[in-house]
Amino acid sequence: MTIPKDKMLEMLHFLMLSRRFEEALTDLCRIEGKIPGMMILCTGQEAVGVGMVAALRPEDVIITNHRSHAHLLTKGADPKVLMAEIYGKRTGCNKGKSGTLHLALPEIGAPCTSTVVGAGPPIAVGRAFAQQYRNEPGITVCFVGDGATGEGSFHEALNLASLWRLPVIFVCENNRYAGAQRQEEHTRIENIADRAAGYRMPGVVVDGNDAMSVYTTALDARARAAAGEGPTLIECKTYRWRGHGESDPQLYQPKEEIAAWRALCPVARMRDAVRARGLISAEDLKAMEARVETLVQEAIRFAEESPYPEPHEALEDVYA
Amino acid sequence: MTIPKDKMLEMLHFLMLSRRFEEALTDLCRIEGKIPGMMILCTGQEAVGVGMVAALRPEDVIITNHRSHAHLLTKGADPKVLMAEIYGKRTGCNKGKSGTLHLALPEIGAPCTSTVVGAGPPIAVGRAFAQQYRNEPGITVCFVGDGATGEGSFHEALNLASLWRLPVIFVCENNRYAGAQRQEEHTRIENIADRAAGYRMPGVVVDGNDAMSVYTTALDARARAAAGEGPTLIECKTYRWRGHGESDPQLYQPKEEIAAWRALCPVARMRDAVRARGLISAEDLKAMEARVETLVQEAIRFAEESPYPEPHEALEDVYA
Amino acid sequence: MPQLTMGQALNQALKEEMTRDDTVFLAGEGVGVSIHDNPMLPTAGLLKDFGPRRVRDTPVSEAAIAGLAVGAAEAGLKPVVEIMFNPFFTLASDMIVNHAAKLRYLSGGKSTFPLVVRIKSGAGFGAGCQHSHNLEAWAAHCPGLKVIMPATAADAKGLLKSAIRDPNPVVFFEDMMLYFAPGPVPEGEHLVPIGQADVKRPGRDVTVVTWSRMLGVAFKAAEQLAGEGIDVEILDLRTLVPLDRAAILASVRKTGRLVVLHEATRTGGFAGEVAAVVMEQAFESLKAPLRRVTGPDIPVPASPPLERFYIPDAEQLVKAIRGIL
Amino acid sequence: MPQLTMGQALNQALKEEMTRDDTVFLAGEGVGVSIHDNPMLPTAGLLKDFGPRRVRDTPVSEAAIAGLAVGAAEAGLKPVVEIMFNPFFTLASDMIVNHAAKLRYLSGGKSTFPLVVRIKSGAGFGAGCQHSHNLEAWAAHCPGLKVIMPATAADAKGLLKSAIRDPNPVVFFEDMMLYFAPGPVPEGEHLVPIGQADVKRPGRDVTVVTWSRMLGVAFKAAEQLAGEGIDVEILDLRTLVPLDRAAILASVRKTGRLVVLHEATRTGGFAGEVAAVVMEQAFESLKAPLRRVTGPDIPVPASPPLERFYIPDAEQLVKAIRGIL
Ligand SMILES: Cc1ncc(C[n+]2csc(CCOP(=O)(O)OP(=O)(O)O)c2C)c(N)n1
Ligand SMILES: Cc1ncc(C[n+]2csc(CCOP(=O)(O)OP(=O)(O)O)c2C)c(N)n1
Ligand SMILES: [Mg+2]
Ligand SMILES: [Mg+2]
Repeated sequence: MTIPKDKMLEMLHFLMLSRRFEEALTDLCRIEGKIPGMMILCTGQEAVGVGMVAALRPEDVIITNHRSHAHLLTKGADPKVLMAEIYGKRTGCNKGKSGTLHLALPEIGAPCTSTVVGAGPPIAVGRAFAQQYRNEPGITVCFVGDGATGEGSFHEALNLASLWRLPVIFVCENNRYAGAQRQEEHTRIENIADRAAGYRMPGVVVDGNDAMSVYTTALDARARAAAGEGPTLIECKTYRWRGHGESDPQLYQPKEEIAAWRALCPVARMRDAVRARGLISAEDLKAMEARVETLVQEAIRFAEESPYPEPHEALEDVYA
Repeated sequence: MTIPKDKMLEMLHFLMLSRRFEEALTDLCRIEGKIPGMMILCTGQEAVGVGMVAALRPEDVIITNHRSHAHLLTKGADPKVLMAEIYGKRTGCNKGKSGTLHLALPEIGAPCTSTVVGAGPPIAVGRAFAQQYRNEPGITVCFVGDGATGEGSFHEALNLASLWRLPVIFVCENNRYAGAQRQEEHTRIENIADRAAGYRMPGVVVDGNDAMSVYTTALDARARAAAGEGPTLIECKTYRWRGHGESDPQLYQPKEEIAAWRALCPVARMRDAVRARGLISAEDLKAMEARVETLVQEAIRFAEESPYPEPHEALEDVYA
Repeated sequence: MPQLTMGQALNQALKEEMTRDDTVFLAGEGVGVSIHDNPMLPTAGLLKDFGPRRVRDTPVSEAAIAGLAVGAAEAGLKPVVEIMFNPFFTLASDMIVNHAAKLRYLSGGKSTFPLVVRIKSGAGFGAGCQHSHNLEAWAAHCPGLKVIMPATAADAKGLLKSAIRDPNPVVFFEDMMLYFAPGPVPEGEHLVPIGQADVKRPGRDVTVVTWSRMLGVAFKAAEQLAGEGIDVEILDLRTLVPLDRAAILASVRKTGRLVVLHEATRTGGFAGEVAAVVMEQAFESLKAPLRRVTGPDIPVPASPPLERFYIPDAEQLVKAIRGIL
Repeated sequence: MPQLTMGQALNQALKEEMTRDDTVFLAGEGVGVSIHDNPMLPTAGLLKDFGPRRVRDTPVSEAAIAGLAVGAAEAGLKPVVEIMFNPFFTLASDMIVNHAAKLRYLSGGKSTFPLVVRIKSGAGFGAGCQHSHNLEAWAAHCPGLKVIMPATAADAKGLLKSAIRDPNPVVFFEDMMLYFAPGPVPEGEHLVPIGQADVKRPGRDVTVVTWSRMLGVAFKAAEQLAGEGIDVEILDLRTLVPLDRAAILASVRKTGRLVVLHEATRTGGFAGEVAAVVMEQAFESLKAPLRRVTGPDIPVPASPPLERFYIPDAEQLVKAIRGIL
């Protein structure tokens, strides 16, 4: 399948945006007191979120996890409100209550980011159930890590989703590590996608550093889901360039392994593909880069200039 | 493989004992106030427990569930202390604290009967871990129903057991129902054993009404476990003749289905096999039946004549 | 007024709300096809009435059941899910406590989670501690949840209807022994507001604060003591969160004496919260020490005499009351 | 006496007990190979010292981790397992509450479950409510469990060693902010008995009952008030179950005034238990109403000013104490 030019450029944009957004975060969180809490980045794995979400429609919903930036940006999150939330500012998408770990943007179909590993799938089942119940055209996509597939909730959710043929796609972003545990230290199977058979669900393995492959695979799964044929488990093989979080010195990740995967950069790969197909001029590419840079800088400025919430605002929003 | 005569007779004995023990319970729990709580029977599925446990050694451990009578009797439980516990008497194996649902007999290697569906597997993992840790010759067997395989704990336990190559056998006693839900109403897969592949574990399907097949399959799995080759998932296809519990009017179980499975009676099947192979005379069979009857009647008498615990004994045994 | 058991009253509430609002659906293990054939049970007959779209039997997967509710509620449906026995709240607790209760807050108030988790509770049927373990105090210690535990058939109906209409996650504990206890139940639109305690028996001498099945024990003790001229006020909390502090304080200010009665085990039970509220805000009115009458700090045992020993009874309550008069 | 942080003290306790007893093993997510390279953390270096037989990294599977402990403990091993953050207690709670706590009882006293579940707790690191949610009150409301929550490095060491040697399941809450707080720690065989509270500061005028990280807040307030001639007694519970009622009562009988201070949210928090015990048994000694200083009834927010607002501080405590003098 040939991916239309617009889609290719859209994906390139979001790959670059995610990358730059996170590079900025890497720098910012080195500055004492600037960014509270943990800083968990998807640098190197952006093609999974970008390719997946690029295949979705506005009515589709994503349920994401602690490594959410590429997912959310591609779904249409305003970098400003994301950045402000990450800063803990009142103008953040959640008024400073969630921070970077639970960014929630129901307005763009990203209502739930849970940092409880494995919690996404049951919630995604509920979200997809609502779509089926009301006969809505949308579907739900749930992102989990490789480690998350060890949680019982993953299993319960896949079983139920398959049983009820819910319009949901489970995307396993296999970056080879769950915390400091390598995949072979948390499970004996090689392909997480093989678990799908245990639920009579299709399981697909895809190159998670190739946004185009992810995109076309996602389109197929989306079509199945929307047609009432039920869920799909897509495993995207990728790699976490950085530590689990920014405070992780990565002592357990072999240097050569990191280097090998850096050579497979998903952003460069897309850029090269776009260039090779002549979809963008060198000039336009520059302009795109500049646009991305502006977005990131504006986001930072917005976050910097925004006020913190007043302490007593902590008491709001518990009950409706 | 030819099963030795002694083993055949042993299995026949336990099949008959389990059946008669439970037939007595069926009658007893019709008498108002005699047996407290729920009455959950394995009538019709005895070959699973009997065949499986007959393949074990004294040092092996079983972790069972709410449908435990055949498992425990075959492992060597004294029918008297079981019956007394079911009655809620002080002389019961757990002083009346557990009742029929949580019969615990660590002295025969049956330390834990959990009635929380799916709770057995993680505990079995721990028990098997201890065997591996101390380099003991024993292995652990964990019984679960088909419905239990829908619980997240089942998944977590199988993953961990396989990862650490623990000496454990997971036995799925697939009686086609989880409560009132038929198998196809709780999962889309046909063979629960197929889930084993999701953990890189062998999965085997066996005729659960044939104690001999269960026995030989169990021997193989036991050998693997004991040799350090890791866990096996064995699915035994069988059927629950009675309701989920004795108060269940079985409205959702088609009458023809029950009749068809009754025709496959595991006790009769073994009796016929033993007779056909000339392993027992008609007279000796009669004597065996009489022995079983005596055991059951003695158990009932013991339970009837035993005192209830004193109320304040409820306060004992919380802390060590 | 018609007499219904609490199970029938709950059934009526479900039926009425499902009829009123197509977004209400039920899910749980056996909420449709059941191993019971008993019209007294809350979900009896609903599959027949509303069909399999609205009444969903599930696999034995408590985390998925609760997660289903969380996700569907965010989407604007009104899930009413069932946890078969209170101890299995544990298995659903991540979804309820870390998600249903917190996701609204984490969204900065953008999302709501209008779901109800019905939890079958209570001891008394001989099944032991893996089926009987009252954990309402756990739910009450979790901001973001509302917690209801009714004692009468009418309150059960009125509160369940309110719970289903509430925009917040509600944990609704139902005592299974009460399913078979009859009482007058108003027909049709009967709503009991969440967060209002109810003086079930006005009295002068001592306040008994209680909820759920223990209300019957309180009445029994009160009747006995009435014969001796002791006038017991019984306050049925009905809702633990939000707690009707005003009602508790008003009663204690009147009587000057407080006994808290609950079936759950003592240490860390919700009686402590009631005690603390009174000690903070009605200290000067107190004429005597607090008494708690609760289950002892043991798992619920199976054998009948042991289980009876576990469950608080009128005799204990009478003794406790006498001790502070 | 050597100065160690609480993290180092816990590390020493683990090391000593593992050296002493081959049946002690550790399991959990990252207890061996970790994303942290910080010698202040309790499990730092233990994989190197004891090897992969004794120090077991696990998949992200809290139920399996806790189940592993239950099964291994029954077999006579002494598992020390870790739950990475307190909110994930939910995921392990069926194994801990329905099994570790109950199986001994269900066996009629035949089996023991000598296991320790270490749970990393507390707010203050900006990660929000899915990482910070103190649930010690849940564990305390579960007969069969012992519940420990130390405040100092020395107590942490002495109590963890006692917990590992205890034949019962122990839930051991560790405040992560305290991992980096230093204090004098006795070398070698230092055992603190489970179930003994500790008067950390004797005083005359008011009793502050507290535990874990809030001890520091109590000291700060006490120092400030000392300047005004107000003499605060600080009682560090250390163990919630079994609760040292005698120590609480002795202190309140002396001072006549009680403030309970904890970081967990207010409603249903363990302060209620302390209040109830005092109101039951030291009623006549009380000269003033109870005050509770606790986290408010909200999830822990992420943003720094909001999180600071959540965590109780000395100012609030001072105000509460002044209010009852
Ligand atoms: C239930 C739960 N357990 C543990 C953690 C701590 N934790 C956060 S991320 C993580 C590793 C998850 O690995 P994976 O699912 O592969 O996602 P990745 O971080 O690699 O994207 C762990 C253990 C958590 N957040 N939730
Ligand atoms: C966690 C949990 N959920 C629900 C129940 C109620 N329950 C008891 S047995 C059962 C069905 C289990 O089905 P299966 O595993 O197939 O075992 P079977 O009863 O058929 O032997 C259910 C739902 C329970 N005991 N534990
Ligand atoms: Mg990963
Ligand atoms: Mg079954």
